[in-house]
Amino acid sequence: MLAAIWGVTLVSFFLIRLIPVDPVEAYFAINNLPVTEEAIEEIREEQGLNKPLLFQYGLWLMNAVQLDFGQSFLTKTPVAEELLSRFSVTLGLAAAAFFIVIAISGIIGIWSVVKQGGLVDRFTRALVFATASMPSFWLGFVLVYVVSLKWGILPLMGWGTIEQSVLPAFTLALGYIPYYIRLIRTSMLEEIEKPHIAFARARGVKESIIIRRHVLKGILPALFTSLAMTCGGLLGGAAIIEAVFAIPGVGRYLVESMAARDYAVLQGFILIIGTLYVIFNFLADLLCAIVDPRARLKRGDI
Amino acid sequence: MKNWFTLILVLLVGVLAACSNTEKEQGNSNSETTGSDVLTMSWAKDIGSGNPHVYAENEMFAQAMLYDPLVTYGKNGKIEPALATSWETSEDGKTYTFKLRENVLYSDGTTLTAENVKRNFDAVLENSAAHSWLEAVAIIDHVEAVDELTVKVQLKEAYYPFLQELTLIRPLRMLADSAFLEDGTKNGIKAPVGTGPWVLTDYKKDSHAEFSRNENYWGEKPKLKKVIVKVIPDSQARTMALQNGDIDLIFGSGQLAPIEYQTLAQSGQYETKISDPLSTRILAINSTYGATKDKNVRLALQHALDRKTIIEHVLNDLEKEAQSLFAPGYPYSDISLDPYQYDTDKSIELLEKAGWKLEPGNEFRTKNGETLTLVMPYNSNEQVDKAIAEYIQGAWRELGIDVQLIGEEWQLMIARAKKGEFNLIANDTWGVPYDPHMYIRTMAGEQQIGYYAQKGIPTSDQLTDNISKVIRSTNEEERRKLYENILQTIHEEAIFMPISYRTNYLAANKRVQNLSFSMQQYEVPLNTYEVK
Amino acid sequence: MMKKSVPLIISSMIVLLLVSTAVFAPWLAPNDPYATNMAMKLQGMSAAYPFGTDHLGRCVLSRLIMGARVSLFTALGVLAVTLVLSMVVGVAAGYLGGIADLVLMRACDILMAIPHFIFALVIVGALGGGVWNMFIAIIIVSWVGYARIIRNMVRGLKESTYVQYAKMTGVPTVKIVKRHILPFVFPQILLLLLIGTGSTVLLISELSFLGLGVTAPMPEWGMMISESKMYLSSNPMLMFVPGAMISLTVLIFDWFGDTLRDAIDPKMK
Amino acid sequence: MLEIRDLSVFIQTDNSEKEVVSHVNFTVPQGKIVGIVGESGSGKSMLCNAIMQLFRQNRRYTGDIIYKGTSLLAKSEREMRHLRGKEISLIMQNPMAMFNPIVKIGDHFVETLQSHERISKHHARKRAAEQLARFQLPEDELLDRYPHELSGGMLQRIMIALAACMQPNLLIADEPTTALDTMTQMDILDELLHFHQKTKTSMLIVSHDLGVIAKMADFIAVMRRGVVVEYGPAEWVLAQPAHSYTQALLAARDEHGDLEKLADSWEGTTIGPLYEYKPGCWVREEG
Amino acid sequence: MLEIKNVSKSYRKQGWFGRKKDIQAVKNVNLKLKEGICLALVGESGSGKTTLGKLILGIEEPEAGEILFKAQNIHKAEAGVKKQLRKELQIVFQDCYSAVNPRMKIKDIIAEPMQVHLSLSKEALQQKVEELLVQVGLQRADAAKFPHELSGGQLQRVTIARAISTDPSFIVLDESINSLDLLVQVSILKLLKSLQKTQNLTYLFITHDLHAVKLFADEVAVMEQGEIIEYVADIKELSRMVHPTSRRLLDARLSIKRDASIQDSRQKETVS
Repeated sequence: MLAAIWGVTLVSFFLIRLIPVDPVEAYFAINNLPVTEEAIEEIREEQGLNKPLLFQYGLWLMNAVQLDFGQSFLTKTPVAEELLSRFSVTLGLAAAAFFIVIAISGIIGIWSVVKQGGLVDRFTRALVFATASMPSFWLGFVLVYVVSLKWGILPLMGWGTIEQSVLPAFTLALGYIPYYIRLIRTSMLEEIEKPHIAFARARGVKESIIIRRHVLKGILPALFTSLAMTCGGLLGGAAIIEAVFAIPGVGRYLVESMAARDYAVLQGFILIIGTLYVIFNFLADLLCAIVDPRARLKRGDI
Repeated sequence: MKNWFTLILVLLVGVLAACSNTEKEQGNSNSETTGSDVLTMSWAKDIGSGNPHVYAENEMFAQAMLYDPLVTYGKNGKIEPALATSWETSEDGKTYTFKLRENVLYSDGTTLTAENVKRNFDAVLENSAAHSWLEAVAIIDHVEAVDELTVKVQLKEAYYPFLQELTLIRPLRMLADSAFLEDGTKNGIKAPVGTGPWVLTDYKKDSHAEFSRNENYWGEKPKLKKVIVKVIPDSQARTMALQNGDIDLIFGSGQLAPIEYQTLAQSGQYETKISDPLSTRILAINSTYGATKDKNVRLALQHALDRKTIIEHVLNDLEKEAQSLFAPGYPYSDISLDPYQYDTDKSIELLEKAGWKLEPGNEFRTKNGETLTLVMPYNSNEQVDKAIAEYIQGAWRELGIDVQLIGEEWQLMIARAKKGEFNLIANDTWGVPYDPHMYIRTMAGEQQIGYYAQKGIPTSDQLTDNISKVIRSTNEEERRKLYENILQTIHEEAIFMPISYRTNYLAANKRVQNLSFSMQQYEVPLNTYEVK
Repeated sequence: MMKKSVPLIISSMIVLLLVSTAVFAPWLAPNDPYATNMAMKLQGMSAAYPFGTDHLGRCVLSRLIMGARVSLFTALGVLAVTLVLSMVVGVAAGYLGGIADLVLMRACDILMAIPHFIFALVIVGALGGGVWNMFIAIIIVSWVGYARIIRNMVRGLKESTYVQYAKMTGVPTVKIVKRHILPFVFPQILLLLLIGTGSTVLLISELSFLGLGVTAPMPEWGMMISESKMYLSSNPMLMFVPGAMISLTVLIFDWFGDTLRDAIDPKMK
Repeated sequence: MLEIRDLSVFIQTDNSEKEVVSHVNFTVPQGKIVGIVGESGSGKSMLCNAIMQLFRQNRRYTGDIIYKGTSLLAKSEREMRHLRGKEISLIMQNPMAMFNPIVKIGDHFVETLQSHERISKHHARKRAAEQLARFQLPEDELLDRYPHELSGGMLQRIMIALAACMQPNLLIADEPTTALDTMTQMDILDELLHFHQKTKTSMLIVSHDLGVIAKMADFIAVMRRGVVVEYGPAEWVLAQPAHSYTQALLAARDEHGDLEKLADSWEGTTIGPLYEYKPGCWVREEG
Repeated sequence: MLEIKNVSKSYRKQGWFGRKKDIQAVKNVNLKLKEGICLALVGESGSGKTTLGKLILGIEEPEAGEILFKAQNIHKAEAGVKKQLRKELQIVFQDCYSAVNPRMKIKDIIAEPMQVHLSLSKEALQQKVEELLVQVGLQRADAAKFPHELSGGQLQRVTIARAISTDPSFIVLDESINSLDLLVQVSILKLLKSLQKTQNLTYLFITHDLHAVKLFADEVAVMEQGEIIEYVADIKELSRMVHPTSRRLLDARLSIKRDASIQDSRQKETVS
């Protein structure tokens, strides 16, 4: 796990350095300032950008370990502070979307297996799949236009109240729901085909117990693994949603920082999100190991 | 299994609790937005930390609300008193002495003094690298507090636009002593304490900011009690918020797309307003690159530009047609030049003259086997720039000109512009109070769009010489002459294509009254607004 | 091995239709998709302009049809390159093991740690906009996952008795891979990639929406949406149509992948 | 007690139907062991599943299965569930796959007991421990173990204990020893016999291994391609096989056989009518 | 012909937290196989029979000891010799379905080792495949079929054809008949026996089925936990094995003759 996180630090540091725009020039450009040679040198010195790259990396890494990602080139405020305050918003959005994904895909997925091929089942699945194929930025606008502006049901934008979180969370979640319906459905059907389910039936075990204890528990490892991936995806996908719904989250901040080429912010952001992903995966593995005792044997490195 | 459900339940409750907490917070501020003397407006970005002496993250309009300059910029460039009631300039133009207004109170209750003004100047000078672009800062030698209410500024050299640059929203505005950190202001301030008409009373980054009326304001106090600024980055979202009643006011150039403004205006349900010209929307032509090295080609392009169509259809009549680089009301800009008229026949004639012929069967003109190709980068996030570029591309195709558009992020576009790899690029003049001297000045510095525009013309050396002269000149008559010369050359060499004069515009609820604009583009005159 | 199924025939016909629309776009488009005509801007539906015109008076239908080129050609190009790249790396790592495997797996761990969208965003940011850079960015973010899947499949196949037998008998490695590994890996990965094409189309449109993808005046669906955003209240059709086109394309590829999978392996339904 | 009457089983696929068991007749008398022997694909397992009424969705039956005077085919899924595990228990082959790998051994017992009677988890565990003890298994150790931690032989023993925990009237063992080592196989068979002697439970044992059937059964049915070719008391079938297929099978298992002389295939017909050649002994007429 | 000298092999198993555990699969095994005989290697699963087979075939490397085939060390031979050895040593696996590539036609499956070892023209190859098919009792037409179109017994014949295609002198029969039906087992054994005679083959017959051993093998070696615990030079002496494990293996054979004691007890019960 630590190896993976270290790898993420490498990527976050050097990937950003690939960007062909000089950060100092970006600094001047974003402030709409004319550039002079001395000014460039001064800023370069101030930000430590004139040192060898490896040295810069070492310095950055050492600070990053202490949760210090340096200062934003743009605002001069500590990146960690900026990111953390915004992360809380994005995490809230992602968490809300996450529960919507689990709840809706869980209900529809299980339903579709238990009451296979029913009319309601088909209809809801078709509907969900259709919405999922829509680009989220587009869907977001259409939802805002229809639900908020035309019907006036939910607040337009912003962040903070539960009503305000409904539309963005739904928009964010919709893309993932069909994937999970499919995952739940496929793996449940696969699980049901397994011989031990037949044996449980042969023992006269109640169908409800079979579904709960055997089938649902059986799909958990696959589900956990996917959910860990999705957590990362939700955080990433939030960027567009946050722009559409005017949510002061980290995704929007990323896009803005990208436009400004604010190195420190980008590096810190990628490091945090990568680390989160690694942690999510580790948690998923841990949960898998709790559910499936066999997984405990397979894990070698931590 | 059971454990799993419990876990989810706990997490769910946690999230709901978190949501409801913030709801309470939000609820308070929401209830106040409905008050009769409270105005809610949108802004595309967060207002920033409110440091008057730095740039970036800080939005100018907010800085202007909180802090005052020594002098302000009036109609037609007239300098008017603000914190300073009067001022004197020495014979050699190197010494400026300001008499401060009496009994000006900061929002923390302290009084404005000469010492305090000096401290502000010193803080700015201490961070001179960041302000190197601004001659008014670079030229200051030292500042003295002569007495309680007299400040003397000593310049290294004479600089005629000094007062003009003092009117800028940043960096030379005054912060209270109590807000300074030990090392000045370059690394932040303790709190935004100014003498301005407004006081920041509530602020949540990237979400909203609340300004309350400064009851101690020295000038005419605002009519509104409170102004709430909501951060809404997307222009369409802003429009919808206005339609929905979430906000009362959208203000500023680019805060509304022209079509959105037009739709709102035509609906008749909103108060809409357009300001006088602020800056000039131009297309700069690179005289050092490709086909546009040729003056005839540049002239042909001038005649090929159909401003009327662009203004009517792309800008939706929000901006006025521009005939010159600076609007006639600008200092030294009211010279008479013969504008280039839209005339495609003349344009074709000029192109033919330059040797670009349209061979039968070809879509584009060629000369010695080369196609007449013009490279035109544009900011891919600027819908208006993009539309203009696409329109020009389509329109000029009929003249046999192949316009190659390169849509890039702003940073990359700037990088390309700095390298001079373009024929045509959208650009703006600096506007009030910078122009004309600031934009002219960029033409002399390397890696600037204006530089590439003039570098290729035969009289380039003379032009840049004139530019450096004009800024140092202390003689009004000489200045006028030099400017006339400069603007004449620019026009004759056809290196800039003015399209329109940028304007500020606003859309507001009918309940908002006394709507107006400031001279400066980034200042919102909220002092005068009222809410019914 | 493959069962004939009616849904598969229908879905592949639709995909074919879509692809040929893209191929023959210049001939199919009723009007010049680049021709601006300010007098005709923001028109509603008419015989000459079946879906109306945009803010520069260009034919929306023609732009949609031309837009299919960008989305589909890029997506299919990504598919092809990803297929080759992930096959080569995945098979090498899976079959040869050792350092190649170690490097790949570590690279996977790290690259997968950054969400696709953000990764693509940063790469496009680094390389600059334009179709070509977007194409490269999407490949960079997507090939790793597939390479890992292939690697795992190859590892499984490598343990199979007949590969062991072939090795024991002295069949050259290249031949073993060609004969015993690729025929199993190829269809599976092609299938996965086909199913993934929908999300590639989405990614393209998202990047273009943010102004990072294609350059004007090339019509691209995501960009058409962002262009038409400001006409949402005055001219909602303008925004609706390209969005619907994206959804439809994604849906069709999803469906095609599904039916194909069902036909190849009915158990996986 | 269990009577199979002219039973045929059809598996329905998308657009066709395949007969896998054809017109089978036999009975399992109270307290007796009936063995079915046959090669792979002869329909033995289908028969077991038919009795348990598992995989009902895509099967079609003709004939009847009578258990204690009532038809199992006519029973609803609910009624069948109450019967399964309680009245009729099934032991399946490959014990490694029959236990849910993520559910502890004890919970397998608990869920079975709780499905058939109102019993607390605590009591169910106690019953499970008793049951394991009855089969000489280390109960305190096993209940909290996961299936993959145990050997196949051990799991098969637990499966028997599990199948027996509701004191069923009929125990069906479908290839109970196929996946096991020869030595373990012997132990398991002894275990089953021991259980039978103690409880007098009727049993139906299915195996491809004539040895297993010979060891266990009171009555033997020989199946081939879905058809019972011979049926009768074990002594008769083993000593004097009437059908040539049975004869070939027996010869191949003869201890003193000579490879050269053994029949290596049997391509005779199985469509002839079944007739009783001795009281209780039935055989198909050969073409 | 084949000599196994003090061969040992252990596997490393990775455990929780990277703990490694060595499992001794083959311990100090000595065996000699004479040309033309069939040696049966008997033992429970996990006794190391299959590992020994893999060592002989060169799939695995021994940790200690050496294996000599025709006086050549299998694992240390030069490349040219190794190729020759690969041609001479063949195997027939237990599960015929997993032993062939399901996407290849029968003719390609059989031709695979020949393409490596014999340089035949396309026509000659085709000819040879068909001959082999006939030799193992299949039809020429089967050449164009895919594995799933054949029954288990037929497919096992295909793998036998594949094994003998390079004209080997030694074949490892790794549980080759155990998953087949009884009568099919008999037919495969008959085929192998006749091939042994016509092709002058030596077999290592790995199995746990003593009944088949008795029918088929000439010599028997019993393995337990990686070691040879008993060796019987004459198959007729099989029932006189003395080692307790061998005895248990013998006892575990199921006879179609009724076990007298059980029979008796049953009858008693029914009477009482």
